Amino acid sequence: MTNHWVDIKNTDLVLIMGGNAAEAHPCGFKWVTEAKAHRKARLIVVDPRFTRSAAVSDYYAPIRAGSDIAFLGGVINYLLSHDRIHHEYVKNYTDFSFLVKDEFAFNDGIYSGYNPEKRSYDKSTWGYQIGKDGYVVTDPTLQNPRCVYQLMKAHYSRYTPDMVSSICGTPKDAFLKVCELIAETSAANKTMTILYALGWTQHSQGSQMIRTGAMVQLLLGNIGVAGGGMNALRGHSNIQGLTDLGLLSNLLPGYMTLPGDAEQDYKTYVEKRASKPLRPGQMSYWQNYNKFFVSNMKAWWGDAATAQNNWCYDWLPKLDKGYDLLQVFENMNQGKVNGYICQGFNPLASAPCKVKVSGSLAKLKFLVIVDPLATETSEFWQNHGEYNDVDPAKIQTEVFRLPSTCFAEEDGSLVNSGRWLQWHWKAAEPPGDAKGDQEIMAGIFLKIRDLYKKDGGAFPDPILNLTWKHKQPDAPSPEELAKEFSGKALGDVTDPKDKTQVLVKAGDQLNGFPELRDDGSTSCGCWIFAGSWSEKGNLMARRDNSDPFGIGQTLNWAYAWPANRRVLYNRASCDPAGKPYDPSRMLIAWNAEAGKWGGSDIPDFKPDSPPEDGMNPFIMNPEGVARFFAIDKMAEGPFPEHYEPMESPLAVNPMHPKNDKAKSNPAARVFKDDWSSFGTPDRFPYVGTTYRLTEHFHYWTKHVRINAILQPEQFVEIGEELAKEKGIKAGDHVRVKSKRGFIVAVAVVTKRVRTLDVAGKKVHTVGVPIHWGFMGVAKNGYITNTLTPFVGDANTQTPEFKAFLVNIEKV
Amino acid sequence: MRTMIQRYTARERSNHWVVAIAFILAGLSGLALFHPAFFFLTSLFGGGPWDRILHPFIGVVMFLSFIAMAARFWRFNRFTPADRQWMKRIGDVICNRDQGLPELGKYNAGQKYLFWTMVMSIPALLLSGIVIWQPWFAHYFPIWLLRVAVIIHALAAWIMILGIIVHVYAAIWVKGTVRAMTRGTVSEAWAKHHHRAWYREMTGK
Amino acid sequence: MALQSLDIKARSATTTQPPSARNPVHVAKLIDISKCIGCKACQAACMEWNDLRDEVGTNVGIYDNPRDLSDQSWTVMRFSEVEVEQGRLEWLIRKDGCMHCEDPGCLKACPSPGAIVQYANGIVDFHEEHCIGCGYCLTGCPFNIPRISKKDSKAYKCTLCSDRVAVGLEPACIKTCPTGALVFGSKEDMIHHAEGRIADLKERGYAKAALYNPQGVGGTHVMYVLQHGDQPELYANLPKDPSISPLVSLWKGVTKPLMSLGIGLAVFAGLFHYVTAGPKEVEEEETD
Amino acid sequence: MQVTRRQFFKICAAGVGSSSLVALGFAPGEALAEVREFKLARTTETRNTCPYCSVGCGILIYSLGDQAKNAHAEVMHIEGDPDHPVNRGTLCPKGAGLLDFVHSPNRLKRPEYRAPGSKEWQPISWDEAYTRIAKLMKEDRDKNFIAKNDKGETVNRWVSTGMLAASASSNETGYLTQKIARSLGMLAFDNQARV
Repeated sequence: MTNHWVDIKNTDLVLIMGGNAAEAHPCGFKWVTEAKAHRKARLIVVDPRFTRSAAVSDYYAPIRAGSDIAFLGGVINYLLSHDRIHHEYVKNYTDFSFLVKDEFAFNDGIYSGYNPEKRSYDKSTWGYQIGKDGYVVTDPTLQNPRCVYQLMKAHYSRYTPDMVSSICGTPKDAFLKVCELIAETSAANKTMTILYALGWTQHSQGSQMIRTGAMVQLLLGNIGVAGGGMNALRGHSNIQGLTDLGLLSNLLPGYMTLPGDAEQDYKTYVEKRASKPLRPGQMSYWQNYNKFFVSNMKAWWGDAATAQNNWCYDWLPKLDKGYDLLQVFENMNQGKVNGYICQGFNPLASAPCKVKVSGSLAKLKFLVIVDPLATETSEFWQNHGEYNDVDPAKIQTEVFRLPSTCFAEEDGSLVNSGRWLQWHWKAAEPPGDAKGDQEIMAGIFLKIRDLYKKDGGAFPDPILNLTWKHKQPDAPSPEELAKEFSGKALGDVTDPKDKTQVLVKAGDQLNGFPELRDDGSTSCGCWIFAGSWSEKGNLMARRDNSDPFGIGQTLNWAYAWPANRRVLYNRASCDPAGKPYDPSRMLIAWNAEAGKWGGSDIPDFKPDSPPEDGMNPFIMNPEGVARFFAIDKMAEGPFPEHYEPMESPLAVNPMHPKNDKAKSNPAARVFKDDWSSFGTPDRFPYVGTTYRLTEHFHYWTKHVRINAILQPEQFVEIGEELAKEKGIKAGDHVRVKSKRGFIVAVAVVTKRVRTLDVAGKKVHTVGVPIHWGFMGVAKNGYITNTLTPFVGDANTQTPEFKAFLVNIEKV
Repeated sequence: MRTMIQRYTARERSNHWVVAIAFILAGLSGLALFHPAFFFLTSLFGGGPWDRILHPFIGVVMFLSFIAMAARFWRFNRFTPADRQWMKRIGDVICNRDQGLPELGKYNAGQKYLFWTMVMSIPALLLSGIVIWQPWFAHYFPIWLLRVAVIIHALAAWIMILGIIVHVYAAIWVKGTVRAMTRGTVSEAWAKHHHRAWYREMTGK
Repeated sequence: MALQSLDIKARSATTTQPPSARNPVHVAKLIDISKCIGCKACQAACMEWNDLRDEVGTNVGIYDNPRDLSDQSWTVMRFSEVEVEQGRLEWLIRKDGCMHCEDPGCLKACPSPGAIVQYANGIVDFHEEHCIGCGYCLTGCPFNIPRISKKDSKAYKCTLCSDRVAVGLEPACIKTCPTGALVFGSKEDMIHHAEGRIADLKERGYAKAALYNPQGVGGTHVMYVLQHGDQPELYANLPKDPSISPLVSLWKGVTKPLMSLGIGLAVFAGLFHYVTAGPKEVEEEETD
Repeated sequence: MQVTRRQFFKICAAGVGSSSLVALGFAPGEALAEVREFKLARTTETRNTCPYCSVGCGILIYSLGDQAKNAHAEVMHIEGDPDHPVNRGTLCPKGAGLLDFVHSPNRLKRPEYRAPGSKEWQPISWDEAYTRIAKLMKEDRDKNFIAKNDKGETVNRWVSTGMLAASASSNETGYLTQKIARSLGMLAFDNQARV
């Protein structure tokens, strides 16, 4: 979230699209009802299903799963063609006036530089025109046809209301009504918040859906303001934190990235990431990359990390390609993976195409499960009848199942969707012989380290030198680890302006990332978490909920990264002169007397940079402004374009009926053998979409009696029209099939799932809630990912769970 | 020695007393739930829940034994023209002015009324009782029917209790009657006085 | 913690009413259906707090689970898909459970002294230790709420968390409700809160939004804000004008004392007849 | 009744009861009606965070006993933390049912091992498990570690063993896991955010 949960109460309009906040995040959704009750805010829900969010909405518009870019592209077109945008904001705080390279082109759905064999782009033409001064060339009059504004206007002019209605199946009047409501928030003192979740992420073009949403928000001037923002409602309690800590194939902590094979030189590695400003007077905060990186290496390898060995740069693994979940299961399926550790992760249920995942796991030599619960993955080798029909005798995988603790039995911090690091305390001992995750990780690591110490082996240096200064080496304490990632001074940290001023004494905890140094005098395991445990103590454990400004900022509750800032880009809530666009919801303002920014939030800005200096709000970008034109940051193009899901009920992409290359995402990675696993509408005519229900959490609460009582048995939802066609009545058992397998479930026949008119044909949707499996106290059921395709978003490789093709029949 | 006439066989008397005892138990346990003033009666049955548990079973016993009894006495309880005449003089009967009453068979009209009252109310009690019988049957019926049933049950019970009070009092009032149900016999004089037709039938006199 | 007679307004099968000397705040729960997302958190919290666990049931083609109220489920959500306006679907979700009537039919029908109690604060509570399991409360309730347990044959229903309220806490369902669809406080405050909600709903186009506080049972301590106040039956057949069934009123009203009196009179009539008219005796020597 | 009153006094002593109820506690004889004992009176309250979604609701865990040495702190009730700015005491159906997660019959209680081709679990000690896992991992790493790629560039990666990290484990666990995984040169490494 750019903003945070409580801040939702400050909004005038809530758009829930690509998510279902009421069901998946009910306690956060509370702030939507607060905004409605106390600000007369309106709630719009755009979703293939009439969800529980829709049940309390002011306006609901149906949409075909997977067509969100078309819808939002239509909104952009509406805003631009009706001139309902926040002019001052877009002119000053975005790349509206930036000129784009002349070579950049877009032809019938494909951008310049496409390589159809590799299914990827050469992005060299996707960039700005750079002037002789090294800065981007701009046209403040916005008349130049190569300026971002003109290019964007032309690009989205194709998304007419009729086109949107035809692609999305949304009735045209409903679409226009949504546009009108959204357009009202282009006023400087009106704001909209967008709440989305996996309903956008889990598409082959999910990242671009989110981007389109962000573009709408930028046009309206709704980013960086109270009650605005692009708010990703993360699914699990700490995937925000684990992502912040870089637990993804290509990441280091704090969104630093691992080097690629080609980046053999440490200096080039850093320089590429420490971008210089692209416009005069801009901050480009990533210029400090090296400070973050060196401090990180010092945290990991301590004294072994020196300037001489480039701070152990070569000890880090380099990427020849991404090793995301799908790639790893592909490799596993090819017999290239021997061992796998699942720590609180249940891939048999959570990964797409169960038959492939199950077969892949069976090719492993060993599998280690660390979990508080008996997951499906831990028993992938066991025959569970129709739900997991395998022959254990044929599966040669050694499996270890190690019991770990749950929340109630441990201390530690979690990062919520609003980026708050919140500490929690242990209430009870774990059951039986279960142990904490830290103890388990230490147990395995220390054995490996001992083996390397004793016997040597492949490149033991990073293992033997890993910092391990724990009072109980076999059970590192959460406090020690938290202090380590928050960071401390290894030598005295001095004020760069006055070297005699010691800011932090050697050995003390740091106050924040401005104190990080690239000379090895600081150590910090995750720069964005820096300062969360300072000499003031554990700030994540703070519990002062006072809210002096009344807009829900509670700066003394827990600790928000970065720098305890609650609303990102908050400088954009003020006009260029530093005055808040809406004083009643002031986040920060320029205080000329004091010569600094201040207010209800920590400024996301250079705190003493006066407005006259012209520094712009988006300080992490070298441009200083927000980008409509994504340059080379996205896999499939600088402007989001509608592509059909990999499995589409349509024969062509209505935007590009003549270009088959542009039917589905041209940059989406598909493994060779998986092309044949995609179904076609002649055999699988209905759109399948998977989702959560409010009564359950993922694949966990089927182990929880109370939740099993609330929603006991697997079901699928279909509309009345399809039910009639197929002779299915509510309560019947039905078989839902995709090209990859089938599930059997109870049918819920409902008015809430509509039949849509899409490109001249009727499209039915089959809704498939995910929560069941063959382990648990709820009624056993099929793993729904039996149905889903093995393909992900072109940028994130997040699987396409939200739009695929199925058939349905009465059992 | 007075001459005695057999009025009830041992079986008939047993049958009657089974009904009577069941009635008393069902009545007491039922009254206990009928009005708070009688709730103390639940103590006789081991407390409220036991009262609730036992009452319907006692009721069933009463019903079954009554059915047997009713079958035995059915034919004696048909109304005759004499009954009408007798009823016309009910005032005299109550005031013990028995001279000139018509000759009656085994039962007089009052007894017959009682019989038919019982024949109506006991099945009504059973049927309405089944409808409200927790926890066995009540959940099969809609609540509106439960509401009808409780009121029918209460009314039927009330009518029956009143009838039985009259019945018991009449037995005490009319001397020589109790013996019929304890020993099975009545004196000839009693029979001749109260049920002359029956007397003739029994004795051939 | 015992709540003595001074805190009790009415008690089942008790002809002499408690003094009700104390006048605590009248409490009420307000269920704002326009804010309810049907998440069933209230059901979960109710089960958890009251240590109840119903059976893991089955899906019969609808969202309602558990299917109905039971001795283990004191509150359930009832889902209704309706189109009041043509083409405008509404998913009305009503939390069902005891309404805590000001004039509680269950209490009226109950034959066991103290099995049902109405506290002075308005909560109607079942005391299973006094419950005899007769099920009369079912007949008294105009909302079809009490359920007899198959396990111990006693009646159960929502207590409005009387144990929490007694120590000054809100009921478990109220505390947990994520969207604030459930609120709790003095009845006066709840009516005021409802007025605000109704004004908001009217502004959003629900012209008939209204408070459901049915006077047929003297008002309730659990009230609803309904978007369609004129059609409560849209909400899974919420009764439009509920009252205690006249049959029950008759049965537990005049009938009880009159009938008891009748029985007493019958006995006395016999006694007086005996002492005035005397027994009917026959002369043994009477012959033809 | 006696016990009841005694417990009642305890509650009052704990400052939970109100003074008007104290007076009631002295009332003699038969209580006309009793509500259920307030079950949290002397339990231990611990502040925690809901482990499910990312709202990060504050929760209060109530466990049996006063943390005396001989008392086993069994979790007996969980409800929302009213001080928490986001949830303000509320919990969704998942959060409200957390008690049954802690006490789920499917909680794992001891390390288990499944041999190749076997149809069943067998118990294994922690030390045996660590030893065996470490041996398997080292064997695979030593065999398949890629120090240099085909072009002779230093890459130091190990991609034949992978790991999926949790989604509800703490930052401290995540940080430790990240550190260990990268020290081994692991790249086939993701967390729940990927899906």
